[in-house]
Amino acid sequence: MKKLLGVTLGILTAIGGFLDIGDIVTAAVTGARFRMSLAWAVALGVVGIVIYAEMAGRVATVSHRPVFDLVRERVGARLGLANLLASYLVTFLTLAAEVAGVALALQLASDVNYLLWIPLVGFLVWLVIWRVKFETMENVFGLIGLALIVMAVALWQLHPDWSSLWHSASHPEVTSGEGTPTYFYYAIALFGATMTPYEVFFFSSGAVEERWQRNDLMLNRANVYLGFPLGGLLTLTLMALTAVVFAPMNITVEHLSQAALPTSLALGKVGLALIIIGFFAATFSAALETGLSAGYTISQYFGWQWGKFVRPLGAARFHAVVLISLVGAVLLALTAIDPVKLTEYTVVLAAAALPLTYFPILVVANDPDFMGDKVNSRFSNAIASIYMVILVVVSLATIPLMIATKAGA
Amino acid sequence: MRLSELLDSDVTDRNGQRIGHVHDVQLVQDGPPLGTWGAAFRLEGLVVGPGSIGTRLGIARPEVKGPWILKLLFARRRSSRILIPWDRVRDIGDKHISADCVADECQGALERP
Amino acid sequence: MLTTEARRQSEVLLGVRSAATGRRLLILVLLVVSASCVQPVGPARTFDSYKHKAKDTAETALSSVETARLGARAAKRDDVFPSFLSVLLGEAEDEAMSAQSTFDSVQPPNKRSDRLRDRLDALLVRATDALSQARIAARRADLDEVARQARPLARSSRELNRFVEAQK
Amino acid sequence: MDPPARGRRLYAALHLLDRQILDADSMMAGKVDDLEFESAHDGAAPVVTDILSGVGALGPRLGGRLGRWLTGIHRRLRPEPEPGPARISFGVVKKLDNHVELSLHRSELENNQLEAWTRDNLIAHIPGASDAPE
Repeated sequence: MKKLLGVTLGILTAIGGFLDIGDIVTAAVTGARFRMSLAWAVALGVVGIVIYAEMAGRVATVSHRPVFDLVRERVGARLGLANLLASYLVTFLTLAAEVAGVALALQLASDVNYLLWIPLVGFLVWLVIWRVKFETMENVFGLIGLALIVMAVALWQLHPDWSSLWHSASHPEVTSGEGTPTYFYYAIALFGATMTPYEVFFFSSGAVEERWQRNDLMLNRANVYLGFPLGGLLTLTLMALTAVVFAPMNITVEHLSQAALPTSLALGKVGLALIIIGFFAATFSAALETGLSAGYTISQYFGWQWGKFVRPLGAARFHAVVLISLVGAVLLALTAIDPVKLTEYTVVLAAAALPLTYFPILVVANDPDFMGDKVNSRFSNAIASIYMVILVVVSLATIPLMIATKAGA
Repeated sequence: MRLSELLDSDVTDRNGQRIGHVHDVQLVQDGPPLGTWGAAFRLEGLVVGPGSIGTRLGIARPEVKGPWILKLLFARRRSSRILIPWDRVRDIGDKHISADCVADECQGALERP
Repeated sequence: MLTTEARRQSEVLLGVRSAATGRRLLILVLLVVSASCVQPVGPARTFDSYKHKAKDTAETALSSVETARLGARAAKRDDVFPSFLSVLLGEAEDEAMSAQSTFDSVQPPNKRSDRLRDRLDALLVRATDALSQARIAARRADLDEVARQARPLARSSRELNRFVEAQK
Repeated sequence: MDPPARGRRLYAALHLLDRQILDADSMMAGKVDDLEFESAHDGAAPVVTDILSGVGALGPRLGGRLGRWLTGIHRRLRPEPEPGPARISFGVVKKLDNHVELSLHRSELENNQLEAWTRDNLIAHIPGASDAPE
């Protein structure tokens, strides 16, 4: 059982990292619009995050240094600061969107306007970060997040034409009536959502929080190889659900409620209850991850004591950053800025900043001063290098595509 | 004198020819004793060259084996780096250092870490 | 600390310049984002462009109506909670109404456009009315009444579908 | 890296600058934001005497508006009108590894002001601040 619980860091990271509010919506939107023809973008992202999260986890385990510590040391104080500002901005915007996302999930369950839920959600997120032990936090939310597996049952219950779904996924083409730039804009959105930087900030800091040692390297692998593909599969399942239910009726998905509807149609009230619980757990996990990551990045850049493994009094500046970020996020969410749109843009912006995060990880994972004999194998270097090229291309293409397609309109 | 004042400084040789700028500073632990630490780090020389990000990132060191693409992009200029022994440094100004030697003789026979 | 040349190289590589330039970049990015958030409805100068807007509006309304029909189907089978249905239908209604008001604010360029506008407006009024009825019933937790809206919604769906086809 | 040994060589920027500092209890205590060199007498080669740590050392290094802002924070935290950056004597360094480990507790360090200020003025007022998470 203990071994089983050991992989909850990966599950929590993956559930909260893949299926945050933006990704739930992006997957639902693209499924309805492009059926499965963008599944490759998710698969591409999953392989990338597996490679780099494994690396970041290994570096954190062997050298006890999380990602942003390395960023500062390797790219220097100035460029590191530019990176910090960009990463923090993206993390903060995501946090605001996730807080709104939790509120939206609560709205689905209560029919009480989500704006009224936002302050409570902000407080709960802070309370968990302030009071709950890291291990408890990840076990509870990682496991509740598994409620989302109900989507797979729902898909099976709907008796879809599997061969047609598979054909759409394996023979990607730009759906008729959609422009090629729009298609690639959504490809980047899915890819960016899968490789969101806060996942590695959180995962590598989590490895330090849990005091992983060299003999936990297997645990690192198990977490990465189980957690992230699971997140990817759930994303694809949601995409398939909306492809089966909405695409034939030409319904465009704009809201979280629509993302829950196919499961409700397939499995009734139980299914609906489970998927709302799943959405709640996923967005809440993402809020925890981004809230903590806001504190992690800034503290790790400046060398302040961070983490939940010490009493809050011992990590005062870290907790102050988390608290201030949460207050700011709640205020931003309360402006009634569309949380779905906010995350979509944030995900795409994050895609533009991806090389900044992943490049230092690749460099340090090759440095024997830190890694000893645990440096990258030639195989992982080969794949990681290919991804570095992809990341640079994506980051260069993002902003022009965003302008050209009016953000996927 | 602070490390940050040395780093990035332009370096010229005895004839006023520009050699490059300071990438790093080489230290050797053979100074007077300091507290419980032991022998202090003495400034042995300036690592000067036309510039390569590979040096700062640590990719250029031979013990770092990969990835191949980064070594190819950033590590090829390591050979052009010069180590100027501290006793050949004549003058330190604002982001400018002049050395009392020409490039070829500046290259001290100093050991590298 | 990077040497100047090294910094230039790393800037090219990482696509970011010093902190100050980074800030300028950030402002640019925010401007781009805010620009792409606002999707102003351009004026329609010709019948064709007006027709295009009419078709887009009908498609949006149709999407809302179809969503609501799925909701009504779920209500009939008692597969949903009223609270969820109320949110789903409320959002579908909002979507359709905002498409309607956006379309209504476009100046029709000629007489022929006026006729198109009148035709679509009639359809939109019926569609939003059915959506409102369904949402009101859901908010009263009257699932049977929501299920009864399936018929007017189906009619709206047929009408809007025909309209969209005719504009192709 | 090996334990301290006479004659050991390293690169200041690559091996020391921007590294994490840990105190005697392995608590994080800032970064090596700069190093201070001093010559024992005229003409002697300078030796590293202090680690400079904290925003007072980082600000001038970064330059620009942001750098000045950071230096400003530092100035507000210190009583003296023109405070220098916080110093940590190299003599209290215990070990150079992936981190720079000290033999002092961080409360004894000059660069702890911002942490102490945040703790006393904000975090300590929130209930549960001194409890370990459950």
